Amino acid sequence: MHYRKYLMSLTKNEKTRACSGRFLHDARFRSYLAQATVLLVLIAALSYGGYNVVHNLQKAGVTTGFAFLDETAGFDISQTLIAYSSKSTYADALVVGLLNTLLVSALGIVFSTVLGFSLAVLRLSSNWLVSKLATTYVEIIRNIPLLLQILFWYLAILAPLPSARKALSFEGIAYLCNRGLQLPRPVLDGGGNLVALALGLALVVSFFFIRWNHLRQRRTGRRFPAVLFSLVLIISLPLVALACMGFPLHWELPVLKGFNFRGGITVLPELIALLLALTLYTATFISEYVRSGIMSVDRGQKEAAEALGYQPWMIYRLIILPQAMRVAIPPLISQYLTLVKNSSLAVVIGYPDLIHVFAGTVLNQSGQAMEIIAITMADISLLVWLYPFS
Amino acid sequence: MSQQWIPKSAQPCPVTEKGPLGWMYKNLFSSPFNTVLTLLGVSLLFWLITPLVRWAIIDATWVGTSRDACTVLGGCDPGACWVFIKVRFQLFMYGFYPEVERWRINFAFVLIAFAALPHLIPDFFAKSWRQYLRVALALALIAAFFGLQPFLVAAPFFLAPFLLARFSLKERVVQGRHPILVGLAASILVCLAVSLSVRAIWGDGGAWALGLSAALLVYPLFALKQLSETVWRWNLLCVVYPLIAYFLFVGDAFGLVLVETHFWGGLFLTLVVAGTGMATAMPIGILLALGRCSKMIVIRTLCIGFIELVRGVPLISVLFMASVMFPLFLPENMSFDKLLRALIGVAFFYAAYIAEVIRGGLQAIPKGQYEAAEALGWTYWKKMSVIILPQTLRMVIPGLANNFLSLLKDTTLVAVIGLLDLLGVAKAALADAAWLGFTKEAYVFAGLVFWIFCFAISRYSNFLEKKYHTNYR
Amino acid sequence: MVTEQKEVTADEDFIVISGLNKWYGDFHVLKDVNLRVKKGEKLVICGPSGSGKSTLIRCVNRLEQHQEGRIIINGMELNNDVKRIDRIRQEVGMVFQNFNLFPHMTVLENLTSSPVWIRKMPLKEAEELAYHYLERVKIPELAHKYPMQCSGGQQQRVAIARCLCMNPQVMLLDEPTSALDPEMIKEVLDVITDLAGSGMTMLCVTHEMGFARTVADRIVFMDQGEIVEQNDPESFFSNPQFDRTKLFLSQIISHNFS
Amino acid sequence: MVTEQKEVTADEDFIVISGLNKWYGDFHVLKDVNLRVKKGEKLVICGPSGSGKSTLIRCVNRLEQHQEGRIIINGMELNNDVKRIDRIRQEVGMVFQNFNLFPHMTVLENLTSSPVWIRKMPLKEAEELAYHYLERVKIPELAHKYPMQCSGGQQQRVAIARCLCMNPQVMLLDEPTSALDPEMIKEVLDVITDLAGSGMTMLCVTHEMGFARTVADRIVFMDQGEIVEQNDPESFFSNPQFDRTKLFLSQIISHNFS
Amino acid sequence: TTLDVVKEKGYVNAGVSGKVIGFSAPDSQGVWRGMDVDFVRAVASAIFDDPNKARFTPVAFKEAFAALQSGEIEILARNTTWTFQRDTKLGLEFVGPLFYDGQGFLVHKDLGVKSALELDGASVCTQSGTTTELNMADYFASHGMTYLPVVYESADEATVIYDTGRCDVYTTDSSALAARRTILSNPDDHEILPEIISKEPLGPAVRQGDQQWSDLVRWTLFALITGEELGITSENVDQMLTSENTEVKRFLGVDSDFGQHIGLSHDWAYRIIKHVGNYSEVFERNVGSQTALGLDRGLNALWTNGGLMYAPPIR
Ligand SMILES: Nc1ncnc2c1ncn2[C@@H]1O[C@H](COP(=O)(O)OP(=O)(O)OP(=O)(O)O)[C@@H](O)[C@H]1O
Ligand SMILES: Nc1ncnc2c1ncn2[C@@H]1O[C@H](COP(=O)(O)OP(=O)(O)OP(=O)(O)O)[C@@H](O)[C@H]1O
Ligand SMILES: [Mg+2]
Ligand SMILES: [Mg+2]
Repeated sequence: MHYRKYLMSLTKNEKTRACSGRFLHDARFRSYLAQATVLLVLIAALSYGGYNVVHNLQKAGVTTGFAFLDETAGFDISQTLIAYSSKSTYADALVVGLLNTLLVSALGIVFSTVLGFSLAVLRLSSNWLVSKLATTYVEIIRNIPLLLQILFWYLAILAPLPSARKALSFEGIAYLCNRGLQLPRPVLDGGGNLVALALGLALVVSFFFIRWNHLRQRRTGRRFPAVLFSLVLIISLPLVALACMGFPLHWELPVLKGFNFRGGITVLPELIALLLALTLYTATFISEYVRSGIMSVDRGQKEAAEALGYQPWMIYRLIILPQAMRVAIPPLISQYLTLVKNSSLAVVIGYPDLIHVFAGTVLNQSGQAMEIIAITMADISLLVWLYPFS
Repeated sequence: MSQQWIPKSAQPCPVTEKGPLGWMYKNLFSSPFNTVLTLLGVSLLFWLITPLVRWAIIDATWVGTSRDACTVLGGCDPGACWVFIKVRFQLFMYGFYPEVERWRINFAFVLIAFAALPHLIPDFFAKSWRQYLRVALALALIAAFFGLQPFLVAAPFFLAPFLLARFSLKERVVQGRHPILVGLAASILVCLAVSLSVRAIWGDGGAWALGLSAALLVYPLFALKQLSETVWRWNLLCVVYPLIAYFLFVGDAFGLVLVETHFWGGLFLTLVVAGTGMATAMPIGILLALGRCSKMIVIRTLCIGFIELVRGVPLISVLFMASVMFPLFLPENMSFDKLLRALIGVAFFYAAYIAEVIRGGLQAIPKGQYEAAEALGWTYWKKMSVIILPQTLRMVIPGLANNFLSLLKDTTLVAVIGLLDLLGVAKAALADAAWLGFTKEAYVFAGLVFWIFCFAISRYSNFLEKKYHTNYR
Repeated sequence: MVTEQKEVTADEDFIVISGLNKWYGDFHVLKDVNLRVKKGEKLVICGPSGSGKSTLIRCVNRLEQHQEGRIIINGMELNNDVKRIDRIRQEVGMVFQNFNLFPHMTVLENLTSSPVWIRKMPLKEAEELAYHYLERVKIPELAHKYPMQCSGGQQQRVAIARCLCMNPQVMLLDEPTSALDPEMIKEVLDVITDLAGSGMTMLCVTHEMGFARTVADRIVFMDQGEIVEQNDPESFFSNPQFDRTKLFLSQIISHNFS
Repeated sequence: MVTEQKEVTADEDFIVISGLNKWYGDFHVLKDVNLRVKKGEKLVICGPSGSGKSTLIRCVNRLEQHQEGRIIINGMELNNDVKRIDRIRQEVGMVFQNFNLFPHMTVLENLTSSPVWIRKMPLKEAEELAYHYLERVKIPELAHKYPMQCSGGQQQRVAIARCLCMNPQVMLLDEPTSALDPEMIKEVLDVITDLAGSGMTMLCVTHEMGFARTVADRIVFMDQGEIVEQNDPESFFSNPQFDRTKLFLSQIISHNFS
Repeated sequence: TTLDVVKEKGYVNAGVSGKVIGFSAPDSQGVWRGMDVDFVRAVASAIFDDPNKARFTPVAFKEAFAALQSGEIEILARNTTWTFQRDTKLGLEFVGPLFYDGQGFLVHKDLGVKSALELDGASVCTQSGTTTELNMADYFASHGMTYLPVVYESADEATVIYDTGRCDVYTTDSSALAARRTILSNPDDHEILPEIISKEPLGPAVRQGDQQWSDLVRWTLFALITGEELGITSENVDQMLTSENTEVKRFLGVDSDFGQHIGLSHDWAYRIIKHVGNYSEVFERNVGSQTALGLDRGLNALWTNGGLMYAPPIR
């Protein structure tokens, strides 16, 4: 018996292959041959190209390097998630751009996924109007260059907003104007650790709570609005912690000083427009991928689920979508990657993303085209590869 | 005592839809929620469309030839200034293509439009009189608008399938064991013979190209098993047409003036890039997808590597590489056209995306389909091309459409290689000192043109989807 | 259970089908079908291939929409009211001719997911139930395999078990024994007759005349979309009324004893 | 036909299976199977569900790779030689338990595509052939429907016709009558025995003992991946050698006459 | 050498920005217009005696160096600011300033700002140009002011969005400010501040390492200026051939052959003036007071008129 298992673990058909006389027709030999050929051709092409590159670069006398990253940038950026000023280095500018891209693309992916999946389901809805509305939406948005849509939303958002001096005031706490949404910023005077601790605790608790709820649902069939509960928890626990310390917290309110608001947090209109355009646009693509996935699921599956008495949403959630994903996942991932890359269109409306800041301004300043393009491409690939794994 | 059983005769199906009112009730107002939705939708449309119509049509300026037509008239409530578009309409369409040569572009597009129709809607043209009508119409149009010489080119092009079909082969010409090799050898010989003799008689211009076309016509004679009208039509469309189009666009042969790609632009360029991109990315994408699902580890790894690499970089960087970095990879003094490099870049870039779409579809084909085909004795390539891929492609039509639409819109990025497509021309127009300040018009126009083409593609994909969907599910 | 909203009080008739007509495009599949099934009755539908048997029972489950006629189940008419269809479907189980198992779930999940999600049964209980039925159909060891890894007969048994796990009031069985060997048919038969004893109503399409004879309270013979004849098994086999039925039966007899 | 390159001369044995072992993961499906089939012989394989019948005939077609043992068909051993596998497959037709029709082709295209693409038969001829077989299985009117629009039994008949259109030397049938009504079984039986007369070798998995009895030259009984007993039908039914076989047969008898 | 390559190709290929008013943009007939464009035409005239043997390829600044290096273009004429780093670090060689510019500010009148020094805390719109962002940062930092930069890709978007009130200030090269102002929805609500905050000598550049070619391009620029100094225009250049002025004679190559030192014929300067005109003509044609930009000569006047335009003697 052990011998059998051993044999079994060997690659298949070790024995029978030995009997084969004709080499050329052997499946494995053939595949080795084909693969070896391809590999050889590839290596040859690469080394030829490589040789040429070296040769050409030598001739042109070009030398390259990344030392410029430590030089002072000398320009400012409108949205910085880390501390940055015109005295920071190019490397800092790179990080700022990277974080901005990360922010907009992460939000975009989340929103467009939700919207895209809903659109796909709506388009397949039996309600004529709903499905036609969804179709119309897809047909309009999908077919106009994203660049123009970004511009459109940017202008559409800016147009009705008042200027800074006439900003819409929300009780003097928050303001809305064409400089963006001005929000108060919480500043802790002390006890930050405790609040952070409370927040962390709330997060952990809600994580386990949601899992527990899931298990319980499987166990007892009963469900509990766990997400809502954890939201409440996450908000209230830090508040309680603060209350215990007698609110050692003050809000830095945005105030109009001179031309603009100072203090507080500013949500740039560029960010909003870019996010809006990216989300609306990408959602149409996602919805089409998901729709083709849904339609590829054998009709019998839906029938079986219906016959068992599943509700429509359960049919989608439990039966159809899991199977549709086989078809949809590869192109969906491509689409997320495209979203990240598309966020570079931010340049037209002045949102300081990676491409804008680094492959734009920094390149203009330093002129190190090759290095900068290389770094940018590497960064984008990195970003793009982070998403599927997270 | 058994009774005779007589089956009832079949009745026709009752008609359930009763008039437009019934339809509206059923589809728009069947429930309060639906009614609210309908009303909301209608008012939304109204709210969106009215100002647009006012700006674009009612208040717009249509006549005039200079900037003053718009500024003088539009005192306080300016509508769109379509004069701006009108005076540079040609530029938007053809870019910097020399004016006297523009008929070549029109001619090529008329050719492709009429030649591709039967492939796009085969059901409609299944009846042969419609085929004849199509050809007659095309030739009449060409004779009327382009004159004799183009007509002389178009006539054989359109008539060839009919004529050649008469001599179509039922059997292979050469009954050898390696039809493909024999076919290749024969075509090379023919190519050499034709081009050398043309060179001897008329001189250099277009000799090699004529030889090439002759070879391409000869090849199927040897390689294909049967030749029918369809085979000829595909051959003309995929082999002969590109050649014709190439000579029309580029020239430098048959008495046509050379127009370098440097002068291409506008919608013309957009369509050329998008068209060749789609036509080439699709087969490469299919191969990549098959490679990615292959059992051979090296090929699979290579395909995965390529696809992931391409998906990780922006198209603009690919074009940048293709246009400025690529020469570094070639030996000195060797270079080829920048547009061609960009086209190759676009094709491979989108091939990777299309490969992913197709891979998704391949994953959903039940194992039983492969097994059934194998059990019937189908070999790998036949199995893939006749059984598996048709099912896959039908399944992923929306995804393919997605990619084609992206590709069409991404042609804008050829700006990287210094060419101005439709949007590029529109942007450049904004810097014309004589016509400052018509940003909206330029963008709206470009957006509209893009939208029309994209919409056509997306409707067509919908049509295909329905056509193949209702058939079996 | 579905008790409110009785529209038509049809004595004890649990399923009432009257004047049912159905077309696929121009093809008239079901012609004026009238059928009444009492609660707890076991009905076997037989007939030549393509005669519309599957279509008929699919209509009962609203998997196909009929164009004319009425179908009333437990006093509720099948119409476009989605809520009602949902409720009816929970009580009407179905075993498909080609099984339609969920390929992305293991056998056990196939069996438990519906009780858990729809009947809100605790998972433990559902699993116990599932194992119970798996044992009844003799495949407890397959619980953690995927459907695609099971043989044809095994899949069919999973499909039957899946349906039973929902403990429906009516079962629609579309050739539930086609992939089973005679031994297994007997097992399944036992399971089903057990349930039959517990008052479950059953509509069963089958080609197994032996099976039909054992199970049925009544046999319905269909051809070309019509009900030709219906009778209790004894009379049906020994004394068919129509020549069509006779012809059909003669083939079985000659075939079985050849 | 496949005549050259005979490696093993096995008298008239058309298919020789010796010492065949196959595992799915850790699961030992086929245990030391030995089987010889003569040219023109009709072999019926029966046995309880899950006993490895399908797997066995799928191995003959190289749809599954075996891990140990040899399979020799018409003197050619099944191994990794792709060309040879292709040639063998062209001569070995198969009807699947779940049909596996090509959903994107009409019934007619399902039938003609293989002769046209593989056998290089002119389309006209292939269509004539297809219609011939469609008439034999009584569904000429379905030629232009798609498989999904056919009833279960109709699909099964299409599958059989598709296999016949390739005019193979060996046919592997995996429960070819599971979805058919008794009438139709007879028709199909006729078609198959017709072919049988013309010297076609047949391996048929079936649960229809009547069918088995009529068709078979020899019956092979499998259980748990092993061949328990093989015998000619008369002796098999009247005088089984093993307890296991007896038990199995007793179920049929009791079931058929219940 | 580059000149040989150009002669063999039969045209000069220049990288232009492609969308800067008055410097390079195609007009409604698809003909390129602008100062940069005319300069390239001057080079083509000098070499081929035909201004139409010039080609224009729009390039972004980031591609410019690579394009020059790979031989894609021979001249970079995209009103690039001549700075130390660019000249020394990037393998570019600037041949001289074709246009002296400086960065200025455009503001909404209702802000009541009269000087750039009052702009503390303002939002500033600009396009990612050649050096605009840096100048802005320097200016605000050196005056101890803060600001919020909003940087767009192109001037058109920047203008349109400045118009919506997104920014208090719009800054760019002052040559363009006036023209930009005219296309705002209400030009009178805006004003240009007096400050010019930077030096922007805009000029063509060539690849480093080919002395003959850079000489040729540089002296083409000087020829334009010299033409104006000598009062030679495209109209009177033929009469000037018979002029007695030795300087004119030398310039037009009547009795000298300076062209040979840069690989050209003796009448290279004549060709330039004949086909393109002198600097003043180029200026007036593209950005002068009769055009939409409506600039006066200012710094770009001849040194004799108080400007900076000064050409070394041709002798
Ligand atoms: N979707 C469809 N479109 C068109 N015709 C269909 C469709 N489904 C079934 N049919 C036709 O309707 C008829 C009845 O089909 P049905 O599946 O009800 O037969 P059945 O009695 O179950 O036969 P079997 O015993 O073979 O399963 C058949 O002739 C079939 O071809
Ligand atoms: N892909 C697979 N992976 C793992 N186990 C499998 C797989 N396919 C089949 N099996 C197992 O192998 C055994 C034999 O399967 P097979 O399909 O040959 O049975 P069978 O004799 O045809 O039964 P039936 O009459 O029910 O069709 C079964 O127990 C099945 O569970
Ligand atoms: Mg059926
Ligand atoms: Mg089986």
